[in-house]
Amino acid sequence: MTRYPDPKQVGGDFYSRNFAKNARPDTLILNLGPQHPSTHGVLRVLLELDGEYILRAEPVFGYLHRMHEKMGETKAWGQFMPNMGRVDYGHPLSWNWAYCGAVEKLAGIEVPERAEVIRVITHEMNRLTSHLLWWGAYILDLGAFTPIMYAFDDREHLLDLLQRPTASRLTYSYFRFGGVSKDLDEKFVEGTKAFIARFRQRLPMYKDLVTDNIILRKRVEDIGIIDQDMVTRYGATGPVARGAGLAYDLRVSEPFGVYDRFDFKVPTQTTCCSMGRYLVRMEEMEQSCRIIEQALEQLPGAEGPHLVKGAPKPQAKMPAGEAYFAVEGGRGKVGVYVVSDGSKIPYRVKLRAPGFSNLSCFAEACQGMLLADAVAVLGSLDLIIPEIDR
Amino acid sequence: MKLFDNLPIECKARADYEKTGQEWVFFFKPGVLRKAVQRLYKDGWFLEDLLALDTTDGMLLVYHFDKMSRPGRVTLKVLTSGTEPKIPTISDIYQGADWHEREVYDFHGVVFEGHPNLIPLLLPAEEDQRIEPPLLKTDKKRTGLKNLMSLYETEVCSAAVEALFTEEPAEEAPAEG
Amino acid sequence: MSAVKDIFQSVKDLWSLFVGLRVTGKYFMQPTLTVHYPRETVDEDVEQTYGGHVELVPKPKNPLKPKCIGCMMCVTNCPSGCLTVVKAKAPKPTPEEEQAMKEAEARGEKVKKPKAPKEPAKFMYDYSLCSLCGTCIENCPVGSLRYSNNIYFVGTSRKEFKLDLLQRLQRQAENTAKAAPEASEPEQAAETAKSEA
Amino acid sequence: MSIHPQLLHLIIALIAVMAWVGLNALVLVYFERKGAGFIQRRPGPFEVGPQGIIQPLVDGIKLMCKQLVMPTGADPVLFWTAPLLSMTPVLLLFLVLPYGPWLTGMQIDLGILLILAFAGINVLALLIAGWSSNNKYGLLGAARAVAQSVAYEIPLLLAVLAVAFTTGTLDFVKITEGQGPWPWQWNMVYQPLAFIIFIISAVGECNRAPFDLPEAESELTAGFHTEFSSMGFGLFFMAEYSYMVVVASVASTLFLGGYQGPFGSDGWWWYLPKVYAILMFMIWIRWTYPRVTFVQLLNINWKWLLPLGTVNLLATAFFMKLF
Repeated sequence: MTRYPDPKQVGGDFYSRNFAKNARPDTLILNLGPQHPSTHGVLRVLLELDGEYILRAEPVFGYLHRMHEKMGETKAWGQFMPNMGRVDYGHPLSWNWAYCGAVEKLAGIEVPERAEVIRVITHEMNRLTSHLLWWGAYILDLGAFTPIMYAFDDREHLLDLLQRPTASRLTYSYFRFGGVSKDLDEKFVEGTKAFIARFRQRLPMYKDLVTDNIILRKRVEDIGIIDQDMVTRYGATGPVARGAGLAYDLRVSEPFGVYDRFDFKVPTQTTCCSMGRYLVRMEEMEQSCRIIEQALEQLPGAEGPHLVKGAPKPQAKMPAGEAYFAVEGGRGKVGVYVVSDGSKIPYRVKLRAPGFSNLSCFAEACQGMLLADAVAVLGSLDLIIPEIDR
Repeated sequence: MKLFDNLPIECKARADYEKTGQEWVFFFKPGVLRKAVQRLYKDGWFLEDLLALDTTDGMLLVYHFDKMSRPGRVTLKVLTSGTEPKIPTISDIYQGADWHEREVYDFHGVVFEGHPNLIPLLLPAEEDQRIEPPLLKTDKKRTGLKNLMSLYETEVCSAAVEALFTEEPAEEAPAEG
Repeated sequence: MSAVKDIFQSVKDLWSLFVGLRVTGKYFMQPTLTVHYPRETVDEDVEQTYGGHVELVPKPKNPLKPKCIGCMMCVTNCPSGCLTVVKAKAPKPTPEEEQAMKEAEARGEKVKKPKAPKEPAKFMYDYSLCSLCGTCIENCPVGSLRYSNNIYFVGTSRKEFKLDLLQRLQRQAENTAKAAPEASEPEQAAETAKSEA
Repeated sequence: MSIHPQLLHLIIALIAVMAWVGLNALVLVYFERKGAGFIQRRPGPFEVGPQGIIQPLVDGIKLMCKQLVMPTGADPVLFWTAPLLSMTPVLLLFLVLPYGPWLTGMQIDLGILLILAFAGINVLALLIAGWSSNNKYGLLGAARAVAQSVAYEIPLLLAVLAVAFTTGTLDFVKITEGQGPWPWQWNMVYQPLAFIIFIISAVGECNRAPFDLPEAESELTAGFHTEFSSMGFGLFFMAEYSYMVVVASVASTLFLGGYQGPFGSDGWWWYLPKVYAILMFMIWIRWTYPRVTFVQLLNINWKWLLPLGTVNLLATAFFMKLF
């Protein structure tokens, strides 16, 4: 009489079976996810464990796959815009910008100066919300519950401000071909200035509470090493690349919009570990504040309307051709590649998600680590699953 | 751009970065792809993304490469058969290409020869739940390369590739296997 | 020397734990920040800029009628297909008019058929499909659509998210008319919005 | 039929302890949630009762009404034994705690030993719970629980022994009486290192954050009690809070003068605030710090607490011999 199921019949799904083929004897195969508190949505990581040490890992995803690229081939150019807010709920405006930028390149649409400055302001504010969300969630992964509440306190202020022009709080669809959908008002400018002043005072508190905390530092230092060679091999970008000492920031190295006007630093860390990526993001928040401040000063002097005259309608036809446009999102290089056959529906839209490439580093980076460290490394990659699954 | 000088290049063209976001566009035959990619890796380029384009001229694989130290994007284009697309994998050179290739396999059914683990990435994986590659175009919508992109300012170009982009429809896809 | 340094570093590290306690202790003493929903509501400023579901804008002279001219631009451009507009049909000609038309036809003159009024007969909106992108609002030639600031809109079934915007407009107008004698202008606007929810 | 008076006393004490354990769990849960709320700048439970005061009770009722679920392949006997095994020894532990001069369930000479012995049973409960639930997270949680509890019992014992050396007894009442009513007469002043070690090990022993590794929810979802529902989970939950009360009580007896008050005002009214002060501190650190990793947890124990505790014990013995 056995109460235990026959191991041959347990099987699991396709990926479990595929993963188990190469398993060593006497190891434990653990499914971290898809429903797991620290995989931020529905990421699943198959782990082969020896005790608590990870021998092998394989991320499995696609549980949130919505086939945005197919949707792009069924909707008109302008109608695909709302999808861009939904690819990445963390930093939707970067996707807005990437898609708009690609189409603007394709059709040769000029963006007025004022619109460019507005794009920079909102894009950077959105980066702040993205990093705050990551920060809170990451510390939550590491077991501290309180910081996420403090982060959301600040984030709410930003959302309140951003909802003025964009009319949304999370999945923005704000940019249009040739500008943005609504101009910034006086209250937004005042509120943002007040927020920056407030946020500058909050950042030292974040540092005191979390960054300097010895438990956190011991937790994230020297784990998840992703060095420059790995970054190149896997195509990782954003804070992951900067945490490896590569000062690669599209805002500086391939300036888009009017980013070349602003004076800011690209923070880098040479430790290549999770702490490096953490510190890069923390410093980036300060730099974003600097950019927003400078942009707000330039806003009154920026000429032109917020949306170019004769901006294409949602159903407008775009000239045939191809265009690639990349922006620096909160997680790295957000790229959109569009191909048009001259009709009002895109022939092909390819979305290059930074999280996709960043996550692919994980399997190599986490070998030989503890289970708890795997969670810390996953968090430090700043994963937004909808963006990876698209 | 002298990186591929000794390789048999099908076409080498300089594109306008401001208009297309690409600096150089290369056409390669599938057999040369891996050599070209190896040179890119040695020169410090990284793979941005990889996609397939379903056209009447065949399946066009587009590889975007970028460099961290300077702006500019190199696009490698490889044309394979439209009915049974096959191409050598580059996932052993760029490990990041592993997932990109699986994604293309999902979406367009392109088989990457030599890929260590060519299983579905985003679409249902169980044998009885698999679906047809969803991004394959219907015959009505599929169109030729010349309607989608131009050749830009070519420096070297084989007649076969040039024929694809001339107004007269090309007889058949030239770059097989 | 390094031993001294190590000890100094350890003390600093341990001190960071107390710094953390000080931060949380400080916030423990401070008042709470969350909005306590049924008793409190969000700032009016936030409520007024909130982009809720789409609503119709009434004509300035006639609050019962929307500005809409039934051109279907919103329906064509909507990416989500959440709007259904039925144009108003031409009124059925009365017997006299029919007689006149027949006579005109007999005379070989141009027949004057009654024209359809430029207004919607039905304006249905499915909030559960809407992606709140604002395409309809931007592409309306007469500015007949806008975001409502209906921030507390809840429902327990899908049916409740299928809104008849014409009816809603009329309800709003009635509420405004009712509330007008007592409430002053801005308050009343907020109140109607709330009662709508 | 007559009952032996001592037995009667014990039975009454047991019943009182049961009520006391339940009440404590409710109060602590309430404090924990309110404290977490205020630290995070939100009000915490608010709707049920004035200031949400009966929220824990209602939650308890909800837990009882839930379905008991057992996973396929679980060992049914051990699976249901585990929560009971976790909860029952706690009741015994309360018996020997001196709440006041006349408020001790059972005064025995080896009170501390009894507590340390019975608290060890909890480890077994966690192990059984994790193993029997046929869940990989549970198994990992159980393994962690055993390694952690066993490790942290040693410095705990060393700290207790240091106090026992100074007072020369293992009886709680005598240890309490050995201290004075004023703070400078407490053992905490004479044995500061032992006190710190005791508090740290107590947090580790109770599986509380930042040492809550057996149930680290961001790594192991819920660790050893992943598969437990309804009162199965409820008992683990209550046991955890009861253990907190026990260690806090022991700490206040050993180091903070117990029930003694100035000017002969001895009684539980001095005892409880001390216990709750320690509990509040444990809640405070839970909502402040991130969790350590398992390796670090054991490193803290074996590389810091254990040597320090040993040195402290030896020094205590040395000074006791000297003076």
